[in-house]
Amino acid sequence: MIQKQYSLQDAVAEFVKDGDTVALEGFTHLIPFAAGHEIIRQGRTGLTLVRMTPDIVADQLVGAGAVDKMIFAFTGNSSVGSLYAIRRAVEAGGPGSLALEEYSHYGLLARYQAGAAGIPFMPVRSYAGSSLPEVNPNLRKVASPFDPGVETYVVPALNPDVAIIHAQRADRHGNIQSWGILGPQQEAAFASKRTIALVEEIVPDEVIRSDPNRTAVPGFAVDAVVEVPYGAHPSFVQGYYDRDNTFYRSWSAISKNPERLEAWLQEWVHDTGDHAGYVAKLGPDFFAPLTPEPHLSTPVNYGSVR
Amino acid sequence: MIQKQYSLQDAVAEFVKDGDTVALEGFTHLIPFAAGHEIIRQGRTGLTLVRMTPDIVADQLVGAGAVDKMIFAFTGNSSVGSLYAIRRAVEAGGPGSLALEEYSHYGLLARYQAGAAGIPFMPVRSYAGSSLPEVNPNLRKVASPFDPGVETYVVPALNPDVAIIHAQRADRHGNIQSWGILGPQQEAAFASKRTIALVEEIVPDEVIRSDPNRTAVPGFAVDAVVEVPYGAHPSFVQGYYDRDNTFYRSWSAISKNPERLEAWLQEWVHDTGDHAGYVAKLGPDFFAPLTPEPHLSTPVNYGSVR
Amino acid sequence: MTPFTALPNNTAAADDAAAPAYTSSELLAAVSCRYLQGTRRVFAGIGLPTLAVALAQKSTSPDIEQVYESGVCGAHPPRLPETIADASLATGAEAILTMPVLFGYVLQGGWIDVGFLGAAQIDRFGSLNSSVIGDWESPDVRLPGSGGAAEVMANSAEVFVVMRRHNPTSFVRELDFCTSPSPRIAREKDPLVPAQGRGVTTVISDLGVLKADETGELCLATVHEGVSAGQVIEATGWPLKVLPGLSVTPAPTAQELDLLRNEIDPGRVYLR
Amino acid sequence: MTPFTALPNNTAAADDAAAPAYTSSELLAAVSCRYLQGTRRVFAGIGLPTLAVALAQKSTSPDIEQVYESGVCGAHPPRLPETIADASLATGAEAILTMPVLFGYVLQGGWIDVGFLGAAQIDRFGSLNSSVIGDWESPDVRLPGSGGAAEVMANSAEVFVVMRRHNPTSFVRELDFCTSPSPRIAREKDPLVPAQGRGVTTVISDLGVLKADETGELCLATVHEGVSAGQVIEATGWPLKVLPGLSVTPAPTAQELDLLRNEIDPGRVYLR
Repeated sequence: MIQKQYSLQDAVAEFVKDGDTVALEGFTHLIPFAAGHEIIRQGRTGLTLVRMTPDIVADQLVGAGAVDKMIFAFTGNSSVGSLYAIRRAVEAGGPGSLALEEYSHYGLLARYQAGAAGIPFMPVRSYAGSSLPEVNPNLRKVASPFDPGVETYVVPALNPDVAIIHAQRADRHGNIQSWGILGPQQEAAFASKRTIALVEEIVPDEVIRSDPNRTAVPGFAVDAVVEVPYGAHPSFVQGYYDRDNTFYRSWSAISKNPERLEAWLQEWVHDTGDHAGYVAKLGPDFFAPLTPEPHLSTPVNYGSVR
Repeated sequence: MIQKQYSLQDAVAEFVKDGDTVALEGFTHLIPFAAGHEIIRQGRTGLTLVRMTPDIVADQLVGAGAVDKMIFAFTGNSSVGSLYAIRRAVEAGGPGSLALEEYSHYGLLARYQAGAAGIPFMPVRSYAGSSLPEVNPNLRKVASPFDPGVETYVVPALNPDVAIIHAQRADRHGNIQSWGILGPQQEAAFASKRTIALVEEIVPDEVIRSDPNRTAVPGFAVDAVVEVPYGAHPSFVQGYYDRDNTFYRSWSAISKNPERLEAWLQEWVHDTGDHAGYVAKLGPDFFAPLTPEPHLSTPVNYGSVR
Repeated sequence: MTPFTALPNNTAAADDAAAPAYTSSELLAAVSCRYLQGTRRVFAGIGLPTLAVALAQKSTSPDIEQVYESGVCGAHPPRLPETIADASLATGAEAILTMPVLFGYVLQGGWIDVGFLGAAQIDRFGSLNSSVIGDWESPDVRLPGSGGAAEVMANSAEVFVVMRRHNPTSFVRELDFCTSPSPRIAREKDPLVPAQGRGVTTVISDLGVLKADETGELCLATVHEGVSAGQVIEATGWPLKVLPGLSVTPAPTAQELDLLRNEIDPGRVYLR
Repeated sequence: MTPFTALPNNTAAADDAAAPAYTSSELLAAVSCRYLQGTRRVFAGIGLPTLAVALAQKSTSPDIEQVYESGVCGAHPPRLPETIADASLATGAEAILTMPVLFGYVLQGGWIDVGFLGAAQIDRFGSLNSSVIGDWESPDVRLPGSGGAAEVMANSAEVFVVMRRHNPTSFVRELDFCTSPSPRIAREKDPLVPAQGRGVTTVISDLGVLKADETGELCLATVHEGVSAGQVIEATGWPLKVLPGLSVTPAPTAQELDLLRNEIDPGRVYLR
């Protein structure tokens, strides 16, 4: 059997290199915070961060100096307030500032889709009249070969070096299952040269195989599967724990002050040693109030030969 | 509440018109045979049948004179043997013969994808060097605007008048859930102007809502939801009944002889009156040996607020 | 938000003589709700649009549906969601679509009747800026960016914009950056790209309501209680036209306020 | 199928002196299996390739995976599937992918090492016809068409073709119609369309095995027991080159036959 199970430390050490283009995905849900923290711990630099919605984890990575460039569609979030590390890095201007490559949601998603599907570009139905093509040379027009009077904007394929995603569960072969809001994880994983999948739990093969339609990324497209309970905190994992809104609300004040941000990174990322240390520091009762009551899906019958 | 529940008779009468382009989909699994039969009963003519894999139901529709043109990727099937009504209609040549528009699987699927996504065309990674573009003007090349030295084939959007699909279950609002082999049903439904969904059973709202990720087509994209138990026979419905391989093997001999085909259509389609009549004619014990043993998915926890 | 003093409104003066005071949020929600009549599907984030759709479902438009950009359709949350990232939106929903299906098939596919958007800047024809104040390369203020706004603008049958602060720095003659172009500017700059949808038809601000005329220009349609047309014109960065028959925005009815306060948002999550 | 008489083969002569007779299907499955060594993912329909992959899993390549065009990956059927439309392929599989994911992301994305195809006609460089005999517009025989073959040819790292009948009407100088073009003809006709994969590297027929040389031309590599090179050349519509060191196809070993007959296909569904 091909070895797919890694510690988070080993997965990041082996599959994330300085200067890589890293797709760290999760749309409000299933954000791989633990992987972001481990990247900071290991001191990666020069990364191009691809993320549809750079939020706190992106602010942390930028604040830690790991990121040179951000490819994105929406940064910030009304419930977070401003992401000050990102704003400082962008608004600074000049050399050393954070480079941006800006899309809208479907524009960036379509780049993943084209990258995953091995096609040079993907048409999208937006950007006509927009200023975005003036600042982003990846938004171009093509005439339809079926009607010379029709043009469409297209975006080029994107193939990140590594995708990092989080999910509820996987088997030891790396078959990844998730539910709730799915985000662009499947596209990012197939588009990337390598994929690291963090999961809340590694379950017996039989659990995964009892519901094959739930598998979003098959094992062959996953290089490392890492069991990281609470690895998406402070974001949420449907059915496992709710979003830590208190932390989200607190972030803006931390991020606003560079010294405070640095102290936070020291205390919560470096000094915790690993994600287990981070969870231990949160305390044994921390997740109790965030844990939802069970609300189970009605089983479906796949049937078996008589 | 918007009325979505129809009898099969009313759904076909209201949503399938002479001359329509009809996407009748289901990839080996969940083939809407009952709808094909009802179209024959109602004497539709001049249809353009879109189907990735025209098989027995297509042979029946062609044999009944309902179809003028077929848009397809693969017709026939090793376990069926030849589809003689289709072969006769194609090999006849000349006026009155069945017109064909030929793709490969992904070429036709990509037409549905483009149609569903409102984009004028979709790039595909095939057809270079093929004879297909010589006989199908819908296979054209576009130069990449990102690299003038790169071309890709593209296919145009397809928007059928009506999609007809079959699924395991839906609620009364038309939220359609299926599992097992999913085929191009979701793409066909979103690409089409109207959608008729046949299901094995209409279940309480709570069942559908217990597993929202299972919904392939949301109710708003469905015009008619029709409860038709055994509506996919002789094809299969995962967890409900297996494929009737005996019928599949018998078809070639029926189809080979135009008189025998006509007699079969009279006996099994026209004389049965409706699908309930067809099932009754199969007999009360017919499906027992085709019914699988239960093999249930492990429930997943969506969680609920505390 | 400044509370408005309730005054008898135009359409329900007799019934509402005793209507209680209401907040700006309550007014915006009630007004948005009224403009949603006849709408089937709304694409919106969390916040005032959520209240407006919930109010419509409980009053004039029981079949109206909200589609979230996360892919959630037919949500039945046990309580009002606090953020778009609220697990309760997913539990019990009728469908959670994948992102390619939601943005590709649903939004681009033309299934959305009304898209709700906000913005830092809006211009005369309803183009929106949510990217940057100042120059994109060296911004004065970096804003969040489009998110799904560019797609919502380009693909919804029409767009409603809610602007909590009506002033000349948000209602501008010229955008610093055009994130989400109006169909008018889209056709002008990219005439061969097919447009679908009418762009912004309705802007609901803290001063009044602007409606698009037949050319797409946003004009003053109603002023809120206690606001004059002159005040709105002054607060607008372009020469704001006033539609014939300018009236006062009907105040929330007692029934609307009751639903908002006691059924829809008793915790006052959005009724700040 | 004609049963072959077992003869000691080249590589296992001593061990297999007492090997039983085998059928053409058994030979094709065993030979296919051997060429799969080192392969991780096979894209194939039901039939001989299923046997070859199952045999590889139980012998030389325990980690080899078969991906079905229906989207099923990591199938663990309780019995050998009778058709691609067999419900037992879905139950207990590791994943069932949607069709856009399977064809777009998996196949076009370049995840397939070996694609198995059949065809009515094959030419010297491995282009295939599965559409029509005669003229496309007025065919002598209408064949099923590409299905996924055009995509499998264009996107697999390499392609194996199994041809049950080796004769000049199937191994032709010129195809009646090119459904699935070799990378060579693809580059010639559409030089700007990027090609991925080597096209057909291996043809396994009832007479022998052809392998592509460095130019992509299919040449005779081995002849089956009892078949001469001259017979194969005669049965081939183009001037068939013979690779240096032509040998006799190693016969199925006793172990292979045991696995095929007693574990993999005891009901002889494909071992006809």
